[in-house]
Order: sequence, then C-alpha cells, then structure tokens
Amino acid sequence: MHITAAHVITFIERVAATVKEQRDYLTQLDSAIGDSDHGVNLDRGFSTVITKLPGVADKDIGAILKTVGTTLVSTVGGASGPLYGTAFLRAGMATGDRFELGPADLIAALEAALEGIQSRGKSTRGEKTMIDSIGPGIDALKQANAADEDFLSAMRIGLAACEAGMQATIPMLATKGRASYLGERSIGHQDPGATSAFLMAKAMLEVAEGIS
Amino acid sequence: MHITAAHVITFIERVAATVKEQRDYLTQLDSAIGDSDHGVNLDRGFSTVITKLPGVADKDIGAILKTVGTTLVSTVGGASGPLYGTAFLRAGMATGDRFELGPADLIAALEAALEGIQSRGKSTRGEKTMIDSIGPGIDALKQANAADEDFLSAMRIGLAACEAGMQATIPMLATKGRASYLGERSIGHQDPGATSAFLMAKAMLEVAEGIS
Amino acid sequence: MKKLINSPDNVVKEALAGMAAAHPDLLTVSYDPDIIVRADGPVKGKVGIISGGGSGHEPMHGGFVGMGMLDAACPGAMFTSPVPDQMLAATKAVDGGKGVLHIVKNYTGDVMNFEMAAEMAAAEGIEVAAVVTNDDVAVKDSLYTAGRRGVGVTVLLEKIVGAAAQSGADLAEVKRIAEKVNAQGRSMGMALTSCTVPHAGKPSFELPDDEMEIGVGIHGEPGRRRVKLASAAEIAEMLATPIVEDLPFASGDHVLAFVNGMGGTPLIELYLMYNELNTILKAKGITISRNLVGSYITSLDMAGCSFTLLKLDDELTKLWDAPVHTPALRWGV
Amino acid sequence: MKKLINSPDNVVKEALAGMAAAHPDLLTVSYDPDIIVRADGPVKGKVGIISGGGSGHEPMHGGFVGMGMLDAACPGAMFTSPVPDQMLAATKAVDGGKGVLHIVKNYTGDVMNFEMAAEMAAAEGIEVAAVVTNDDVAVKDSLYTAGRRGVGVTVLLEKIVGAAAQSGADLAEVKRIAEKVNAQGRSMGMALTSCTVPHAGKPSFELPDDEMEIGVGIHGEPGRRRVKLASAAEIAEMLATPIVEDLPFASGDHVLAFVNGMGGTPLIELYLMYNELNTILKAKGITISRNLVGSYITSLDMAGCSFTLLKLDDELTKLWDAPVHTPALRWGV
Ligand SMILES: Nc1ncnc2c1ncn2[C@@H]1O[C@H](COP(=O)(O)OP(=O)(O)O)[C@@H](O)[C@H]1O
Ligand SMILES: Nc1ncnc2c1ncn2[C@@H]1O[C@H](COP(=O)(O)OP(=O)(O)O)[C@@H](O)[C@H]1O
Ligand SMILES: [Mg+2]
Ligand SMILES: [Mg+2]
Ligand SMILES: [Mg+2]
Ligand SMILES: [Mg+2]
Repeated sequence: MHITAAHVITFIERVAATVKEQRDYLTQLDSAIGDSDHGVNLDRGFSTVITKLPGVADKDIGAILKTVGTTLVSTVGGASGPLYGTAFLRAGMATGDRFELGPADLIAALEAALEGIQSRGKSTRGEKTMIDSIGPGIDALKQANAADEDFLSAMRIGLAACEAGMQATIPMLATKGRASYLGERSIGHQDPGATSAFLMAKAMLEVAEGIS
Repeated sequence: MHITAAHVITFIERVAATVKEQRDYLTQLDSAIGDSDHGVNLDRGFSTVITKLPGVADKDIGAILKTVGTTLVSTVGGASGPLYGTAFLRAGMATGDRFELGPADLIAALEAALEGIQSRGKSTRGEKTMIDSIGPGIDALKQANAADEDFLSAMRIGLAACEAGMQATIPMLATKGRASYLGERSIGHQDPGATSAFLMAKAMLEVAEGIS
Repeated sequence: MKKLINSPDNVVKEALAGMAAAHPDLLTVSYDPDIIVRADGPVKGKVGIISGGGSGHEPMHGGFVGMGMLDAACPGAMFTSPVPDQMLAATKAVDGGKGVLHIVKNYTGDVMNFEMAAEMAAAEGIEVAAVVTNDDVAVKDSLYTAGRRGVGVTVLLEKIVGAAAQSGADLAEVKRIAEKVNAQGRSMGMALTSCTVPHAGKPSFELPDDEMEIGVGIHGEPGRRRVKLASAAEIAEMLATPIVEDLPFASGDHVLAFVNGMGGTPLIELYLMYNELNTILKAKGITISRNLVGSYITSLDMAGCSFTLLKLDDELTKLWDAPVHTPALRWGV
Repeated sequence: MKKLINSPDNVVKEALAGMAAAHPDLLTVSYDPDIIVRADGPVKGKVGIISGGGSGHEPMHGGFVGMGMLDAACPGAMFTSPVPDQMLAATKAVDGGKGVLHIVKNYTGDVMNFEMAAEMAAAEGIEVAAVVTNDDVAVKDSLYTAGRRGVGVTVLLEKIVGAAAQSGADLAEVKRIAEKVNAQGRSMGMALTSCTVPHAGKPSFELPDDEMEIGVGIHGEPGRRRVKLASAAEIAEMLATPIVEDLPFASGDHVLAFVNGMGGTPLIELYLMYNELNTILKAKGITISRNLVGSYITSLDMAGCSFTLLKLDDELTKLWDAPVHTPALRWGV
C-alpha cells in the first residue's frame, strides 16, 4: 500500500468530519467522568485544521502532520490538545519530508505518536486514557503485519484491537486525567479520549480501504 | 350578647390557631401575586401574641387589643404587620377600659379597626386588599343589626358578606400593595390579605356562637 | 428545596451571626430587634444613614454598612419588611446629633413600617428625614396605585448619600442629594428562573424551560409579562429601552451603568450583559462613565439580571468616587 | 438551558469584551490568543505573575488582574485549559525583565499546556518559574495518579504572591512564597446542583431533589460521593473535618478562612456557612484571623460552596493585607 500526501489530507478531513458528527457523543461521554467538553474541544481544533489544509496541500507528509499538530496545540486546549497535538507533531517528525509512506513508515509514525502522548501525559496503559485504545491497536497492527498478513487486513485487526481497548476502559479505575478525581466512581464509563482515538483509527482504515 | 375579656382572649387564641393551620395556604395565595410570605408573617406575629396573652389575662379589653396590636406591629413586618397592628390598636382604643362589650361596642371597634387600616394603607375599596373583605363584612353586619336581627344571625350575615368580598377580589385588578406591580396579571387570583381577614372574621363568629 | 441552611426559621439570624463574625472591624450585630450597625458609630456630627428591608437581597443592605455608606441596616424576615422596632433602634444607634435619613424602598410594607418608626423617633426627639426609592420602570406609575418599586437605584443611592453624609452634609442637603439620585435613576429586571423562599419550600412561580419573566422585582413576584427565552442581545434591549425612554436618557448624557445579578446568575453572564448594554448605549450617544457589575441587590437564588442607569453630573460622580469601606463595596481605603 | 448568552460559541469572547469595557483603567483584553493584561503593564523590574485556566470560574482569573495581584490571565474555552499560545503571549506581555511566574492549577490539561508554553518562553529567553496548586482534599493524592485538583487556594495564592511581586521580591522568592501558600492551604467543595455547560446544553450530572454531591471540583464533574441532603451544620462538618485533618490544622493555629460560592449560591447562604465554619474552628481552638466570603472561584451556575483554610504566619498575613486593586478584590487603594 502506498499512502500519499493526498491520502493523508483525505484522512485528516475524514477525522474532522467524524469529530464534528460525534461531537455531542464525545462530550456526553466526557460529562459522565469529566467536564463535558471533549467533543467540543476536538471539533474546535479540527475545524481550524481544515482551514489550514489548503496551505499545505502541496507539502510533504511531515509538513502536513506537523501543521495539524501545531494547530491542535494552539486551538484545542484541555488535556487532549497537547496530547493529540504532540501525537501529530511526532508523527510528522517521524515521516519527515517523504511524499509517500509504506506500511513500515505508517507503523513508525504511529509508534512515534504514541510515544509522544505517553511522554507528554506521563501515563501508562491501564490508567483509563486514550492510550488504552491506541496502544493495543498499534500492537495488533504490528503483530499482524509481522505475520505477513495483507496490510489492509492487518489494519482491520489493529482497529478491532483498538475498539476492544476502548471498551476495556469501561471497567477501569482512572488514575490519570480528570476522571481520576472521581476515584471508584470512574468505573463503569467509557473513556472519551479512548473513544476519539478509536474514531480516528476508524477513519484511517476507511481511507486505506479507498486506496487498495 | 355580652362579650367579655375572656371571650376576646379566646378569639385571639382561635385566630392564632387558624393562622397557623392556614399558614401554607395563605403563603401560597401570596406566591401567586405577592412574595410568598403572608401566612408566615401572620403566624410569626400571632405566635408571639400568644406568649403575651397571659400577661394581659386580667386586663381590660382595650389593653388586650392594644397588646395584640403592638405585638403585631413589632413582629409581623411587611404590609400586613402595620395594617393588622393598627387595626387591633385602634379597636383597643375604641373599646378603652371596658371589660364587657355589647353589639354596638363591637361594631364600633370593628369600624375603628377598618378606619385604621384605611388611613395607614391609604387604600379604598376595590383595590384588591384586605379591606375588600373587611368593608363589606362590617357593612352587612351593621345593616343586619340595625334591621333588628338577632346579633348572632347579624354576625352570620356579616361573615357571608365578608366571604363574598374575599371572593370578589379574584377578578379585581390590584392597585395597592405588592400585587399592583403585576398589573393585569393580578387579575384571577384571590387576595391573601382579604383571605386572612375572612379567617379572622370566621374565628370571631365561632367564638360568638360559643357565647349565646 | 436545595439550600445551605439549617431551618427556614433560622436563616436570617444565622446569616447575621456569620456577618458579625466575618466583619467585626466594620459592623456589629444586635438581635431582637435585629440591626447591623457600623462598628465605629455613632459618628458624632454626621447625619446618620439607615436603610432596611426584607432579607434575601444580600449583600443589600447589611453588606453596605461601613464608612462612607450606611450607618445601620435593618434586616427583616425573608422578603418581609422589617418592623418599626428595628428602624427605631437603628435610628437611635446611629444618631450623631445631626439627624438621621431613612432610605426606604417603595413597597407598601416598607413605607408603612418606616413611617411608624419615624413617628416614634420624632416622639423621642430625633430629627428624621426619609427618601423613598421608586426606580422600577416595569411598573406603571400613578397617583392611584402603590407606584413603582424601589430596586437597583437603592444601592447607588446608599453609596452616594453615604458619601455626602461622610463629607459633612447636613440632613437637608443629604435628603436633597438622595432625592436627586432617585429622580435621575431608572431600573428594570428580568428572571430566567424563580427563586425559592425557604419557608415556602418551592419556587414562587413555575416557569417553563423556554420562557422567562420580564419586569420582575426582587421578591420572586411574577414580572409584567412572560415571553419566550431570547438572546442576551434581545434581553438587553428589552431592559434598556424602557429605562432610556422613561427618564428619558439622551445623547450626550453620562451615566453610571449598573448590571446586577439576581443571586443565581454567574458573573460571566453579567459581563456579557454589560457588553450588550454598552453597545446599546453607545449607539444612542450615551456614555457610561462609571459602572458596577455584580450581584448587589438579589432575590435569593433567582437567575436573571437587572439594569440600572443613573444620570451623572459632577456632584454625583464625585460622591460615587469617594472612599467607601463596607463588606460588599470598598474603594479608596 | 437558561442562560444570558447569545450563543455557546461566543460566551467567552463577549464576556471578555464586557470586562474590557467595564475596567479599562485596570486591564486590557487582546484576542486570538485571548489574554487579559494589566493596563499599566509590563511593570519594569517586577516579576510578572500570570495565571489561567478554563472559563466559567469567574471572577477567577480575569477578575484578579490588576495592581498587587495578576499581571495577566489566560482564559481558555469554557472549562477548557487555555492553549500554550495564550500563556506565551501573556508571558511576553508581562515580562518586566525579572522573570515570570506561572500559576497553574493541577489539571492534566492546564499542566501540559503551561509546560509547553514555558518551553516556548524559555526558547525566547524569558525566565519562567511555575507553581502548581493542588489543595483539594477530596481527591486522594498519590505519585501514580494525576494528584489533587487546584481549587480555592489558587485565589489566595494569586493575591499573596501578587503582593510579594509588587513589593519587589525576585522570581525565586516569589516562587518560594507561592509554594508555601500551596503547602499550607487545603480546600473541599460540595454541590447542591449541577452546572450546565453552554455547549452541552443540559446539566453535567443529574442530582435528585434530596441529594447532593460531596467533594466536587469546579468543572461540573461529579464529586467523590453522593449523599442525602443535610443541614448547613452537617455540610460544614463534612467539608471542614477532612480539611483540618489533612494538613493538619491544630489548636493555636491562625488561619485565613475562605467560604466560596460556586456561582449559583446566594450570599446569605455563604454567610450562614461562614457562621458554621467559625463555630467548628472555634471548638478546635483554631482562630480565623482573616476571611473571605463570596463567589470567587465558581463553576458556572452550580449551587454549592467550598471551604478553603490557609495557615497564616506574619509573612502571609502581611502579604494578604497589602493593597490590591482588581475588578474582584480591592482594598488599601
Ligand atoms: N495523562 C494523560 N495521558 C493520556 N491521555 C490522557 C491523560 N489525561 C487525559 N487524557 C485523555 O484526555 C481525555 C480528555 O480530554 P478533554 O476532555 O479534551 O480534556 P480535559 O480533561 O482537560 O477536559 C481523557 O478522556 C483521556 O483519554
Ligand atoms: N395599602 C394597603 N391597604 C390595605 N391592605 C393592603 C395594602 N397593601 C397590602 N395590603 C394587604 O396586605 C396583604 C399582603 O400582606 P403581606 O404578604 O404580609 O405583606 P407584603 O405584601 O409586604 O409581603 C395583601 O394581600 C393585601 O390584602
Ligand atoms: Mg474534558
Ligand atoms: Mg407578602
Ligand atoms: Mg413580604
Ligand atoms: Mg476540559
């Protein structure tokens, strides 16, 4: 599979559309264990990102992703702003000035993104955050890819793991982020950030399906 | 009919009991066109009056009524405090140092009370206030008494007119008191003060019925 | 009913105890009759300024006791005019030999109780004058009715008249200034929700989710009309226009603009409303040269706001700017 | 949803415009990035003090910009940490050559955004220090969690540290005092009702008529536990005891007691709660030598309150008493 800069832009557009569509759902998840703003935050950020895309349409993938990252940092705020912002920035640094990515490049970019989130958020898996869907998703994708699966089916396996990870946040006790203030009462609710991360992964698969 | 000081005390006790019993009803009437406190105000006042009665048990009727009046002035507040307070004060001044009242004395005391309310409140009939039940009640009582009716039946006729006057406040447009701020919206509600005045008149009849 | 109280019967006294404990440097509280008196009063040779009214409008009036504003406040029961004993006790407590001004809001109960107190004070040889505020343009005025309610102007009047008394003005002069403030000020209020009086235990009126009351007072009484919820800009227009047309305020006027919260309104909404009012007045050529934004004359937990405009001249501006030191208003000291 | 707003998208900017219009003598507002800066800043030779956080907590932080308190505030979207661009712009705007202190409340978002801003400011050669407040005893503290929230102590810290900077203390000294205030202060809050975030359009949580939340923060998040409604005295006990036991505060201590309203709480209830707190502390031999009663760190229209106790010594008392001139806190000037 060859992922071009145009595909990356399509992916970003699809994320922006999904976030807008799921804005109230994400916000509602956040009202149970947070402060009722996750969907609103991301929608504000990706709406601005959309206005920046024309300016990088002819740029390399690294430049596109870094623009997305800095825009998110500058517009989202809250916890998810620096986290997703850092994720896209690191992914952009990993891809550098390339105009096309292969499977290994994509995996490397995703790993860089995850590492960025973890170092910025000082979090590990099992704390009921976005990395609980992202982490298992990347693991599964890598494993399936290493097992020589067709890359698209590897991505499908990754997405399934990502979704399972998202659902696994429900019984977790939060120890990071705003939900941690609730203590035991954080149990029984799906983490909003893990959910938005899954929605982004889903958008990625949908774009990939359009490529092959 | 001979009304003794003891009867007057019984009357005051009965008013206090009625006001306590009807406290929430009066307050509820006041919430529609006023500020939700008429029953609470009167109950606070008459509860204090009750504690003062032992001190005047052996005093003349004027002293008893004046004590009720000053106690109401000092404890009720709002519009009804000075109005009912003045009413009892004036009634007490009218009865003076007597220990027994006949029908004419009672009528004179009631007229003095009404006059006191009107001069303190600068109100006339038809403005949707307590005098819209008190005024017609006294008129009917006087008329029936002059027509040589038995005084107890004259009192019954007076109470019926008082009740009719109370009900007649429903369609009135308020021009005095707090209900006047509502303009047209004051129409359709029974005046709380006209209602408490009717309840006092009813208590008076009940005591009178016990005398004959 | 959800309130931070122990029992409806004790709210007023316990809150007074809290004020006394929080501000011993500014005021002292006496009970039965309940009055809040300036700690360093009576001030010899100064006209005493007292006000009072039902409780539930905090910080008014107790929060305005202190240097440069009130010498005493008489807190009645919840939403109920205080009784004459309170005004009489307050009048005696603040009499510094130059007479006492009673600041009365135009409600039948307040007016009658203050009148009785003034008669008693006169009988004891204290010179008393009174001013009755009646600035609420939501109420139609007429010789044959109870007239307009006293609302937001009362706060501004207490500050300005307090400054005049502090600066040594005599009773006649203090009364003149009080009447001028009342004559030059107008207000109007609205409610998004009803308030709940502790004794009543439920909201004073039911208001559907999509409606609001325009032209309310400060006692949970319904307003002049009930209309559909509207935007901040529209609400500002509904309040500002009747005020401006009533005095009338005209292009070139300088005003003090007071955006007041009803007790349950967050400050962010009041600043947003101030922005709307500022825009409206600018368009009319009226300059806001002083302002006050906050919850100063409230109606328990009611959500909503009121606007008050006071036409300023040099005299009133100077008195407004003069130092004041009370629990709720403080500057210059 | 009943609010005095035009549209959820514009609440923050329009309220900022209102603040700018109301307080031109104290502050100026710039947009995109949104910051509120002291009108006479940057003050040469003074450490700059900035703070920031989500909007919806007014008057915090914008209402604390002015002489003797904050040099700038960064208002984020509703309940959302501001973005690094705001803190960077504010840092540059207040830099008087002696460095800048960032006052950060301990929320993951606030901490990360301020960290990124500090990195950027350092890259531009401005010396930045930060203090993170984490005074909420309702949250269990641990090395392995996000830790405690920053709540009421933030207000007191901004006043005290602002005074230290105003008096000429250098960045290290200002930071030392900031950390001391945070170390000596503890808070706990409760809610009678949820707040409603404008974008969400409905209450953040449903609370039955006979229940309340104990241990809430300031973002409409549910508290630590839901219990039956209780009396003011019982609620005061539920808030005061964990605070006193946590530091712990001991007999003989002098404290600043801060009774804070959540935005929809009438002042009369806050004074009543102050009375309860005063009674509890007296019984424990703890003396309230300074106090603050009012709605200063709020959660939109939430009804409820929080207690904050700060252990005082001569240094902190003197800094608390020092003159301050901001929209929301003013004395000595
Ligand atoms: N330390 C952290 N590491 C990773 N993810 C985190 C961390 N803290 C919070 N998150 C994620 O951020 C999400 C909340 O984002 P958002 O609501 O936008 O920010 P805020 O909590 O500041 O309101 C949470 O659901 C969680 O997935
Ligand atoms: N000017 C007046 N003359 C006669 N009665 C009046 C006048 N003003 C008010 N009232 C009576 O007082 C009643 C209200 O009493 P209350 O609720 O105790 O006082 P407030 O209106 O001050 O709250 C009204 O229902 C009315 O009957
Ligand atoms: Mg959130
Ligand atoms: Mg009433
Ligand atoms: Mg009343
Ligand atoms: Mg947030």
